[in-house]
Amino acid sequence: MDFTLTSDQSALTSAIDRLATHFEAMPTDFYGFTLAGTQLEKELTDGEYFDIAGIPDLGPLTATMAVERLAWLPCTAEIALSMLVRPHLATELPRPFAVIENGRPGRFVATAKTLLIINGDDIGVAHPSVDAVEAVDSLYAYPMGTFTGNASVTTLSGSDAANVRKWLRIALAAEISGLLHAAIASTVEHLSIRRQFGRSLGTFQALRHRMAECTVLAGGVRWLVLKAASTEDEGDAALAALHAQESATRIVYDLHQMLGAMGMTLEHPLHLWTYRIKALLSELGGRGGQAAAVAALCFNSEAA
Amino acid sequence: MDFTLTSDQSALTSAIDRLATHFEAMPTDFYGFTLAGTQLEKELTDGEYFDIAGIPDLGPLTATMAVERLAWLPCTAEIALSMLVRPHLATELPRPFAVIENGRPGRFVATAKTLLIINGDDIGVAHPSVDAVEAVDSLYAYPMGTFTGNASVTTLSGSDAANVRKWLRIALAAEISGLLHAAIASTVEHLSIRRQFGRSLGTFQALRHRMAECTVLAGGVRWLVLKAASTEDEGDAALAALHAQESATRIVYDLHQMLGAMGMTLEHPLHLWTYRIKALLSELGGRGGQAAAVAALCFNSEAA
Amino acid sequence: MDFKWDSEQQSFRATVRAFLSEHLPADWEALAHGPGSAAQSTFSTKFCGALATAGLLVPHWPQHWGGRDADPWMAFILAEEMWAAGEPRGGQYMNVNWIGPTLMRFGSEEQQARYIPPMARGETIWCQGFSEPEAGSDLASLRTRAERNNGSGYRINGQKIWTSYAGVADTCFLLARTSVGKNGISIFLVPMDTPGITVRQIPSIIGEGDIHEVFFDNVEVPKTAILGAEGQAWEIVRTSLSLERVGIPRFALAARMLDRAVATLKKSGRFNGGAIEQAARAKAACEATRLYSYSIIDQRKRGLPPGPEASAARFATVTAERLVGEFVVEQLPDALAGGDPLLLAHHQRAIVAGIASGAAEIQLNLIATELLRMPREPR
Amino acid sequence: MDFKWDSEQQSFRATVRAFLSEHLPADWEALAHGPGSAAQSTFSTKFCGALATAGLLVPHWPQHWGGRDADPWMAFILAEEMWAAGEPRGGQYMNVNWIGPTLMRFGSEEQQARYIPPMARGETIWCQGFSEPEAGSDLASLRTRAERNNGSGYRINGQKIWTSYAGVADTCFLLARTSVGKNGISIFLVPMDTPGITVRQIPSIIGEGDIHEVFFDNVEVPKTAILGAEGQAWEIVRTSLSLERVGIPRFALAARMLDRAVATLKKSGRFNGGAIEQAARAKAACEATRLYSYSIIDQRKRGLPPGPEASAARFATVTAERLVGEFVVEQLPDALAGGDPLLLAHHQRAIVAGIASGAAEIQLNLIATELLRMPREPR
Repeated sequence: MDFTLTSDQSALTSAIDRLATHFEAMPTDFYGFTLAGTQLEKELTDGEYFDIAGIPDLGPLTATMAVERLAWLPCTAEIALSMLVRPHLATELPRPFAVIENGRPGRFVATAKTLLIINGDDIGVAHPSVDAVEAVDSLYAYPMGTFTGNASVTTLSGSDAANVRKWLRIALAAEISGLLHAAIASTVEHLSIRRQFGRSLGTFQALRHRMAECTVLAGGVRWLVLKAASTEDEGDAALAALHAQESATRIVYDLHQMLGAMGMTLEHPLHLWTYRIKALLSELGGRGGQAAAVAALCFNSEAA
Repeated sequence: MDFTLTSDQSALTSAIDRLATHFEAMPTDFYGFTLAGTQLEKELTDGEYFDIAGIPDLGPLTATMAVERLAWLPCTAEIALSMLVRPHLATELPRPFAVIENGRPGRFVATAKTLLIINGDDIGVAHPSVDAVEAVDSLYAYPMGTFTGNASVTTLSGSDAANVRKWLRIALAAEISGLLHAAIASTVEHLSIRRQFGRSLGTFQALRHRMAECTVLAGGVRWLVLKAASTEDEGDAALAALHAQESATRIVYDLHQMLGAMGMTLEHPLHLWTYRIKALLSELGGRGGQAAAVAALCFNSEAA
Repeated sequence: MDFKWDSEQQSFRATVRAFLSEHLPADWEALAHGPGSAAQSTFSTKFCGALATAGLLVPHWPQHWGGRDADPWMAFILAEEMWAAGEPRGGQYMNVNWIGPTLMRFGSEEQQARYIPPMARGETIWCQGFSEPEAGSDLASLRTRAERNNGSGYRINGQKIWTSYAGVADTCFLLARTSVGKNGISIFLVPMDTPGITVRQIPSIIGEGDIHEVFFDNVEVPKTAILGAEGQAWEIVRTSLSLERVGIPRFALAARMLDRAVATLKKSGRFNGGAIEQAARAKAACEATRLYSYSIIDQRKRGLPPGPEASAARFATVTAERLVGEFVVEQLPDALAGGDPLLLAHHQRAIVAGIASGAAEIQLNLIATELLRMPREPR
Repeated sequence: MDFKWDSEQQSFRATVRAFLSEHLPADWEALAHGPGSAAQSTFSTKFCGALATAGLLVPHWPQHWGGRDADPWMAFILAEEMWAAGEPRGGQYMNVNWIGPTLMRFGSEEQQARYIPPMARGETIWCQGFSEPEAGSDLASLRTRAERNNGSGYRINGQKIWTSYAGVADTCFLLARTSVGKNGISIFLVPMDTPGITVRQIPSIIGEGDIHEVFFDNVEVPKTAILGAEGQAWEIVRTSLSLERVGIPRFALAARMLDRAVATLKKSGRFNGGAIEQAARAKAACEATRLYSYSIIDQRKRGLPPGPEASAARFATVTAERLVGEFVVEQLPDALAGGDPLLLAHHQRAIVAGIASGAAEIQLNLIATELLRMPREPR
């Protein structure tokens, strides 16, 4: 048990942090629902950051930290699946990736080169032609798309599917972890500045306690994500995804409640994180799906 | 839709209120887990209050209000089943009643003259001999007991069982409603008197908001209970029982949290209500059981 | 105590439903998304005209003003059905619920004659100029100023925010400061085409046209624009809030959307496991909220003033809408991605519920003080 | 960054487990119910003696005081295993965690020689005299007074409350006021058999012997009973709280009890539906809490002072214990009615978690201020 980073890990996370800080400093004159990170995508590609997980001295844990950090940004790109799931497929497949779960619209589907098609327990891989996918308008702050189903699908073996599902869970939890961090920070900033009844909102006990509770939940999500990425254990992945979806449901509501009317506007960025989180709450079977996996994988009858 | 009481209903609820007020005024020099209401039981019997539901001008709604009001008392007796379930059995059966659910210990079992035996979907009736039941020590503030199973059991028909189950749900929800009311009142009193950091605890915003949320939940439970007792609808009964168990789980935690160390003692009465509530949280299948019933009974596909 | 509807109430509800099924066009649910949009407002004005013709716009108003003195239950049944349909009256629900009745009580003869009849005919849209930047729901710190001008009127300067329907409204029910302190606030009835008023739409999650900033830059109004007396705003607003306190039956849409989501999930075999528990929990919250609201109508029907239970009903509404909203996001997420415009509209409106018209936290404080009688918080 | 145990850590854990399975009697779980009871304390003293002999009571203490300078991970592994077993060390966990180390740092030579060796041998039980009626966790309003008596000592008068283990303790770590203000509080090491001390057990849900009132009626102590300097209590307590801040690994018992409850439910075919979701949720909370706690040990190992994350770990612990407690009450209620004494003991201890040793609300305030850097609340 040792939570210090290796020098390689530190170097990489510092590089990601610098890249992210650069994007955070850019003025966003954006009042829509989905802020596409086209430039971010380009820089990550140019820097070969999508291949972090495959570098022996870095590995999936470092890639997970990168996914988490990049989710703080107001803009979004298909990062998590490419960094964390793509490396675990038998052959090198083209990115961007997207998931179609039981036929529902999915994130980044309209521009995906590789689709992971989930139907119940099966996972298949498809490479859709441009006319087999279509963008969909939505409230979610990701570009959403649908798949007409016109593409040949290669079904993965049971063990490959389990492995992909594990990394999908870690990718999901890492993304939620980063989004929660950014959403909380943005709300804290608002509460600390904004005044009501002659006091900063951040001095009101009820708001302070709620923010603190949100922070504790989000911190727990982050620890579970890092552990899952480190142990590469299926049960740990399910725990991380469950705690992420469970905590996020509550946190998103609380943050909007605390931000008040400002959080309803597209002028404040909160929705850029919370409406990404909302798109993630139902993925991989939602809380019920993760709970079933936890129940199957994580209870140790012998030690009881 | 009219929420005024008839004069008969008013007269009866006033009588119950007077009786209850008398018991509330009695000093309780009691520091144990379960405060048995022997005298209460006697006065209810003498006053023929257990038969309220059968009187045409009063009916089950008035009996439900009586159950709710009597649950405010620090002491407890087998009231809810006798007042609300007993009248709906085909023949007149001797009280006290108790329920044995899937073989687990139950409230008032050790002194029951009539047992309702729930096994999955079946409900049976038995009259145990004295040596077929036994008292069990527990943390719950009801006298708990087990049943050895040595008694002949008469299984109810499907429709009788459904009707009994409905009234069991209403009895459960009415009892929880009354217990919540008393537990909240007791906590409010404590918070209003007790001072910390030079202020009454009741002036702290975080505590005020939590108490208010508890009150809203408890008020909702009461309305659902009254409606179910009035419409005698199975779906309404399931909704009331679900909202009661769901709300109670949260309220009990919050109240103990707000009362602080005082709530850990047997010298403060809070536990007399909260540890009765805890015994009720798992009854009739718990939240999962009520939710399944709601799902089966309450969704109107046509109006959607 | 009786939880059933009598035959008159049942037949009134049937009338309202029949009206809705006749007058709501096939694309209504798509329009319902984006309250305050130009398209919805155009439709709402037409719809409210038809409601008025059918005697269903202001049945609870006095006969003198075009109503028929229907009792509070009728008004609430009407509101339940309208809200469950996605509120096709648009912003006009405010006229019907509280602006009209407030004018009847406090307006001058001239104001009543000018403003009430068009409301009763469903021709007019109002907006309420209450919230200001930095002030939130704290009326005492209101900054918009109305100063006596050289003539016999007032010159208004200031800024309002979060104003719903400002982009389509013809009149504003405006709070402005005429002198210092709590009793220095007055109400002005201001035509939105008065020179000096600028409206900026704030882009929002809730959809097109819902919230705005309204700027008042040397807006000149006559003395007759004031409602009641100078400085009477506090008293008038308290009364109108108590009229509004009955609240909007938001639970009616939440309950209907829950039913719809469950029906959709059932059709595709997705109603199982955690979805069942979540749906049942939301259902119980909706029905508890419904009864809370009925209890307030019952009090009103008996002539009792609205008590702190109204705050409880409001907070219960917030919870119910939240649970339905979360259920849809988790179990039927496709509804918000092109799947169902009315489920989308419900989601968007539920965001507002806990925040607008007396934030949830304010209701909680009122409950602690008025219902639980806990000591007040120090300021 | 590595989430695995190294071989030394694994073998240490195995040693502790082997010790436990050898030294815990068959009826231990029944004894675990009622911490502070005479029976449990008698057992704990015997058990701690055996731990000491095996070098497992104070391995993280300096060699000079009977330890072997084991690193923080070892101390925490030991604590995890002890707590998961129901804490057979009873009240002695306090000696090991913070009373001993505090005496090492602030005690006089005489005090150290008198009190530390018996602690290291597992022979002594302490209680902490902090809380007072009406003061709660608010040290500034402490009222117990220690006044100079005619000789060179002090005369103590006052009352403590919620004192754990007071009925079986031989020494009290007592806070008393020697003058006004925050710097007017001093610490006294007071033998519990000093004349004038009366202990009253408060009957509690937690079980026999857990909480007490302690009355000090003209209790005379010598000047040498003071720890550190007069008025130094604030500084010393801050240090000992930071030693204690690592916290008790309560999650270890919660996680084990959850596993046990699930195993019991599975055996009787009751692990399905809502039980699965509730168990999984509680499991995630337990494991998140475990990692929070590890992160604090990791900081300590690296010589960093305990930060606000310690408060987060504490609050996470409260939540985890709560979720496990609720799971058992709802899904395996028979456990609390004669079914399983250790599940009962866990339930009783979980009640205390959110309240004792820095109430949950105090942790939340610390998190808001120190971790989120939100402005402080006005007093």
